[in-house]
Amino acid sequence: MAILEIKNLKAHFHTRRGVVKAVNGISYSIEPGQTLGIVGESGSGKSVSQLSYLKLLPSPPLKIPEGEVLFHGENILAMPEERLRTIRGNKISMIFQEPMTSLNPYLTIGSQLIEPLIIHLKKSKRDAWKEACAALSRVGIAEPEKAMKSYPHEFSGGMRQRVMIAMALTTRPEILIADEPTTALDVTVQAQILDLLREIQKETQMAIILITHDLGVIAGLADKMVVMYAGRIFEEGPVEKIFHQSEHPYTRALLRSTPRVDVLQDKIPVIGGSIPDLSQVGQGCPFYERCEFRTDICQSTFPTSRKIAHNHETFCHVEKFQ
Amino acid sequence: MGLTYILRRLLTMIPVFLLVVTLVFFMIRFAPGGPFSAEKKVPAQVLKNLEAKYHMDEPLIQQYFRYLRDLSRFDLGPSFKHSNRTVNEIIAEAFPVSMELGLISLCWALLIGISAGGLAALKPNTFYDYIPMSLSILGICLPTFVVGPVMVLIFGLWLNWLPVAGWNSWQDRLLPSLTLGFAYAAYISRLTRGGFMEIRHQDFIRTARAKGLTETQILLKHSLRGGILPVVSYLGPALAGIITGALVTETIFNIPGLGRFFIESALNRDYTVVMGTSLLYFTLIFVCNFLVDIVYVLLDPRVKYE
Amino acid sequence: MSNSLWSDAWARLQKNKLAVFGAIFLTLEILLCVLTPWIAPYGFETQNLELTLARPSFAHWFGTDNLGRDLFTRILYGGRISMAVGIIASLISVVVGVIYGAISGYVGGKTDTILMRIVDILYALPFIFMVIILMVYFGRNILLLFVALGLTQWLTMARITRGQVISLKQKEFVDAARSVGVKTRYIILKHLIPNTLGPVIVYLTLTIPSVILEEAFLSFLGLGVQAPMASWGTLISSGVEVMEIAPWILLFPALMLSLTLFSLNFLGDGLRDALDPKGARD
Amino acid sequence: MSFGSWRLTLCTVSTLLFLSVSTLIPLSNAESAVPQVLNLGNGGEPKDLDPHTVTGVPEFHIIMNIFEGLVSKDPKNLEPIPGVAEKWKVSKDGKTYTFFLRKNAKWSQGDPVTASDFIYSWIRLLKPETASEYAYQGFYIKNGKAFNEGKLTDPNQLGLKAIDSSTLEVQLENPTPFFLSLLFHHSLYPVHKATIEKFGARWTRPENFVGNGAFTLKKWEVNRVITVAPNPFYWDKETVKLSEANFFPIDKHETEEKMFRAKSLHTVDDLPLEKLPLWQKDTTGVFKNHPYLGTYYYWFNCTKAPLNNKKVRQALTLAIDRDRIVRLVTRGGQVPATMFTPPGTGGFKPESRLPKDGSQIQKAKQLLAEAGFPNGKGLPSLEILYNTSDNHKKIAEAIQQMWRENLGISSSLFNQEWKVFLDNQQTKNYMIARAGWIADYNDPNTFLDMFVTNGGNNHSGYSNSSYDELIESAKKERNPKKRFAIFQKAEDILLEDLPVLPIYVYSRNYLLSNEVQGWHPNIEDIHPLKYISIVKK
Repeated sequence: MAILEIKNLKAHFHTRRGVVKAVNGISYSIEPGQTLGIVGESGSGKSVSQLSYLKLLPSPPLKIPEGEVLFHGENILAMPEERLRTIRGNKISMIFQEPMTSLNPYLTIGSQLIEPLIIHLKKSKRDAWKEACAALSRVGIAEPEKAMKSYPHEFSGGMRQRVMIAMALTTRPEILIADEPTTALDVTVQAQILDLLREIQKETQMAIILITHDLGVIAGLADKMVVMYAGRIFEEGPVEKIFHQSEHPYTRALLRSTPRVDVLQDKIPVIGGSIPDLSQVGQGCPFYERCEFRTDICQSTFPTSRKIAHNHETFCHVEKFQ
Repeated sequence: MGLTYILRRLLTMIPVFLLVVTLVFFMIRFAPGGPFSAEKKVPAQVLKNLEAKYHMDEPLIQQYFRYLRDLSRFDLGPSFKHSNRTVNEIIAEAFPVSMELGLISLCWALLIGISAGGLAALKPNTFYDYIPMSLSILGICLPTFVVGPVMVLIFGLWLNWLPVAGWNSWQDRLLPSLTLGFAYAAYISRLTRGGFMEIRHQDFIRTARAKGLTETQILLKHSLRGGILPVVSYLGPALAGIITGALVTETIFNIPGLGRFFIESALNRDYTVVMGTSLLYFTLIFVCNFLVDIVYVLLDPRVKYE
Repeated sequence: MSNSLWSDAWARLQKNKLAVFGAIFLTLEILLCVLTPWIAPYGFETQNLELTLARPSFAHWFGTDNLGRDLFTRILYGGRISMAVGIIASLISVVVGVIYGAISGYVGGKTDTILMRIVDILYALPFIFMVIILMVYFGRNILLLFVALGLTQWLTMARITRGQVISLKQKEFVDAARSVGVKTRYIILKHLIPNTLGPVIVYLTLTIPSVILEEAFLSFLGLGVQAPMASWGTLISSGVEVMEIAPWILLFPALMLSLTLFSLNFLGDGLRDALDPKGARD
Repeated sequence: MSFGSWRLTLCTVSTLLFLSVSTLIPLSNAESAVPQVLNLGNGGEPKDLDPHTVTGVPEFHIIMNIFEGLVSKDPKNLEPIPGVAEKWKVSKDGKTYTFFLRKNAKWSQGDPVTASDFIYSWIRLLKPETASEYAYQGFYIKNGKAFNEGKLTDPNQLGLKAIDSSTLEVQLENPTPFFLSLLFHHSLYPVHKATIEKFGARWTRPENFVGNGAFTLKKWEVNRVITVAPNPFYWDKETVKLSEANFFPIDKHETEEKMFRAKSLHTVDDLPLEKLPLWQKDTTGVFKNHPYLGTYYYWFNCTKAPLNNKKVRQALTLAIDRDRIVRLVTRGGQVPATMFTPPGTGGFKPESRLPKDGSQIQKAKQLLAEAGFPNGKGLPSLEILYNTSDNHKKIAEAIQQMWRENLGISSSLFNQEWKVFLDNQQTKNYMIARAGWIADYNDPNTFLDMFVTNGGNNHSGYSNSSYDELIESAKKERNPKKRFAIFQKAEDILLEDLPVLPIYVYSRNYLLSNEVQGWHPNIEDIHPLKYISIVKK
């Protein structure tokens, strides 16, 4: 039974230059204890797909014209704001890419850490404080009492990301959305953070949605992955399957361009061209311009799902391109 | 920031203060004209008598040291123009009035400025943004000497709601303080909007929202401090501006404040009053800037003064 | 700063309609000011005592003032003065402030402390006092008064530049320049000042209005330009006196001043967003 | 908050405000007597209220009500009427005045006003230590000048003698025909010796104050208000109707005018020039306009080229159209100055010697050509100096234009802050400077003795020995007719030499509520509160 099910979600930005279709009809689901990796270049819509239904993006300009996001079978998109707030930060928590800026520099760590406990679990300030301390030591921060009274700028990046994780986990969420949790950190710290996430998942059986452009991170943590490009899903399936048996030209190009886990940059050097202007995309495959195997049909229609194996689907007109 | 910092900062004020005393003393003395020049020329003999009465027949340097000596006893001397009053008495009488006007104006400026700016930042690029922001540009564009008379005309004479001048009842306080606070409210609203807009895009606000905080909680707990910082650093110049701006406002509304004395004394070459008021203003602005710095440190934990 | 950054900024600026409006308005206005002697319908001092405080009409678009002079003409000439004051004084404040701030920020240490303490002191001097002193000494020379106005404005400029320079100083290219033995003066002139230009240009668009307003304040105290020449400040302050009899005499100059300051503000905001794309996400 | 609800709130708030205000103000009972409180706008804040050291008009407005001289003035016809002196007599040679003081004249704490009070006061006026700027008003007294200059130190040598406690004999240097008129001037009022000796410079504070006028000082809040209330010991207290008068110091005429319209004032000190056309149309009768004893003029600096050339000065004087200036620029009922002394000063009516309008422009051109500057060619640019004020600016602009149009000469305007202006004027560092002279007393002498060689107020550097002789002889002449003839000769010389360019005779323009009774507009602008009462209209 899926804990979260996304069905044909679309998220459009209405700007002065036109409608930017950041997310253009995506569907997938995730089960408890599972880790779903969403991978794609910057601008592929992977972050927006998560932030949009949680209403963490300014609206306007954001609009969700279509789709359903079912959390325990209940459509989040149809929920009133108040109801959503009881889920957000409680049942569904998030950690973000920038540990340096995601914490409020004007407030102590403690006062930020106890907020979810007070809001969602209605704890007293004192209880919340105790629990927050415990959460800090669980993520490996020595002297949690002292840390609680410190300000974010007194901490290193890795420490702050630990604080962020502790903060996300205080309410024992069912889903943790981790948006590029390790990108801003150096390699050794990355590994520590990923270990931490793995460990906690084992304890709590929560589902993790891991957004990243780093295939190495996916390989290390995720069970299942989704490849996104220009607001569309190109491929979905178990991690090993996609890594070894991908049948999508984009996925393959992506995999090829990743010789080592720690070097991948924003732009993938081996794929020629760049992501199309999202306000200009039509009905066709958005990868058309850059695809070396394109056919005429690719320009006019976006392919339907093609099952490759159990749980492994791809969206490409070209069947055999090697 | 410790006590030593505060003490050191206050200690640096002393030489600066002496410098200002010297500067103002000689500048005003070297300005053409004197306290006794008048349209009907004072006979030479009378002038001599007058100068003797105020020790002005002594060499300038001796007068300077006499002034310093009196100043060290907090005696600012007698006024040349208001001959039955000392400068200390004039300041004691007029300064509280200016202070009250300034503080009320500052309250208006902060109240109107922060709420208008906050509103605009909450709903950017909407009616709630455009209206206050256009008004604020108007507020910045229109000098006090236009705003004051126009407000008097509308609220005092046409609508007959408020007194046109004076400083007795609480109604008397409204128009002058609004006039004076208006331009600063305009600046503050823009700074507030800018500050909040900046904060709005900060990742930590998204974090707060992701934690499930309501918009009000986000505004009050997470945005306010950082959003208000530009306003806080503007407070120093604003206070100085309000103090000097009071000169015009006090004239327009006939308010018995120190600003009128300052202008009038400078024009009359009422040396002692010029000195007394300038030094008071200097100290006041110095202390205000100092307080603003302290508040800044309290609000932003990242800033440290050594 | 690289060329692409400037052209990026230029592209972004062009997309901002209000900023473009501001730029166009200001260009037109400067053009009008330059051409005033050829396009003004009357002389700025030509009186017609039989036609004082006339309503706007075909002959006198904006009406006439209390000596029967054409208000439209006077606003054109007043614009010349006000714009000149704004631009000259602001440029002076930029030159002084930027150099001062750059030196202070770059050299650092004791020099920085002393220079900044001087700025603090000058900040604490009541502006009105400076004005009266200036009035006493420079009352007769309008050009010197412009300089003086500029000199009262450079403090903030110096602070901004200093902050900018301090943050840039730590960047790699300065280290690189220093490591190959480039002279301090050269580093300041060739690397630091050009890189601080962004914030300075933005602040400049805000200084011009405040200088124009200060000139108006001086005019209110009778210190501005010498009659019969007028600035917008003097036109407005004499308009205030007749606002009940002839409101248009206040309205038109106030409108022109406001439109100019609006335009400068829009342009300033636009420039800030263009030069600092991070803040322009809406 | 939506717009509608915002407006609703505003309405509610303003209604509440209105209710609270209306309950605070007690409803006036139509039956009850009209409160006899007069509120006056009084120009600048008084420097002091010591009759011997003050110089300004605002001070005088108050002092003439809280002190009383030997002689008062009838506000209707400005004739001297008994004040502290019940009657007086003048000796044959006009040099000795004997004043008989009324027995019931009292100070505000009850002491009688005696002849020795006057002697004390006049010695105080003349004493060098007092440093009185109006000490010269005592120079008419025998040896007054020498005493003031310190050449004479024994006050007994002054021409002052108390024959008994209520008889005062005064000896003068010259027969001074306007001496009685002078006695109304505040510098010759009596002050209370014991109070001054006790409190020093602070004796004019309300808590210390003792005066002898119909009113006495009750409250003095700087830049806020000065309140006077009836003196309970005043000899003529039955005449006094007011229970209180408040003098509000208001620097800006605009503010005053607005306060009058808001009914906070019964009268204003002056009206802004720009508001005159509006009030001249007023039909309720509150607008008052009458001539005033003062002349508005320009100084020519006779010590510097080109204005040391008489013909240039004459040309400049003839080339302006005074009528257009008063009719179209100042517009306050001023009179074109075709002479220097305002007509009617002390009864003197000088002949018109200058054109009222632009009728002599041709002659002006001719004079300029004769001076060597045909059509203004070769004439250096003139500079008009004036102190910062919109009125001065407007007039200077109009004159500049007239010179340009009528004579083809260019000039520039310079406004200067007051003290700088005075400094430049007194050091003759100017070409043409704006000036105005208000009579110290109602006699032509106050206007004409200004131009004597090296006169303290002669800023033009003008010197003409026959003029000096005429002024000197007028001081000794007792026959009014002959005296006026001398003044006419002096005027003629003055208007031939023209060290000044007379422009207009001042007028007073002010507002007076119809509720005020007993206020008589007059040329000296004297309105003793003693005769004033309030009626409800």
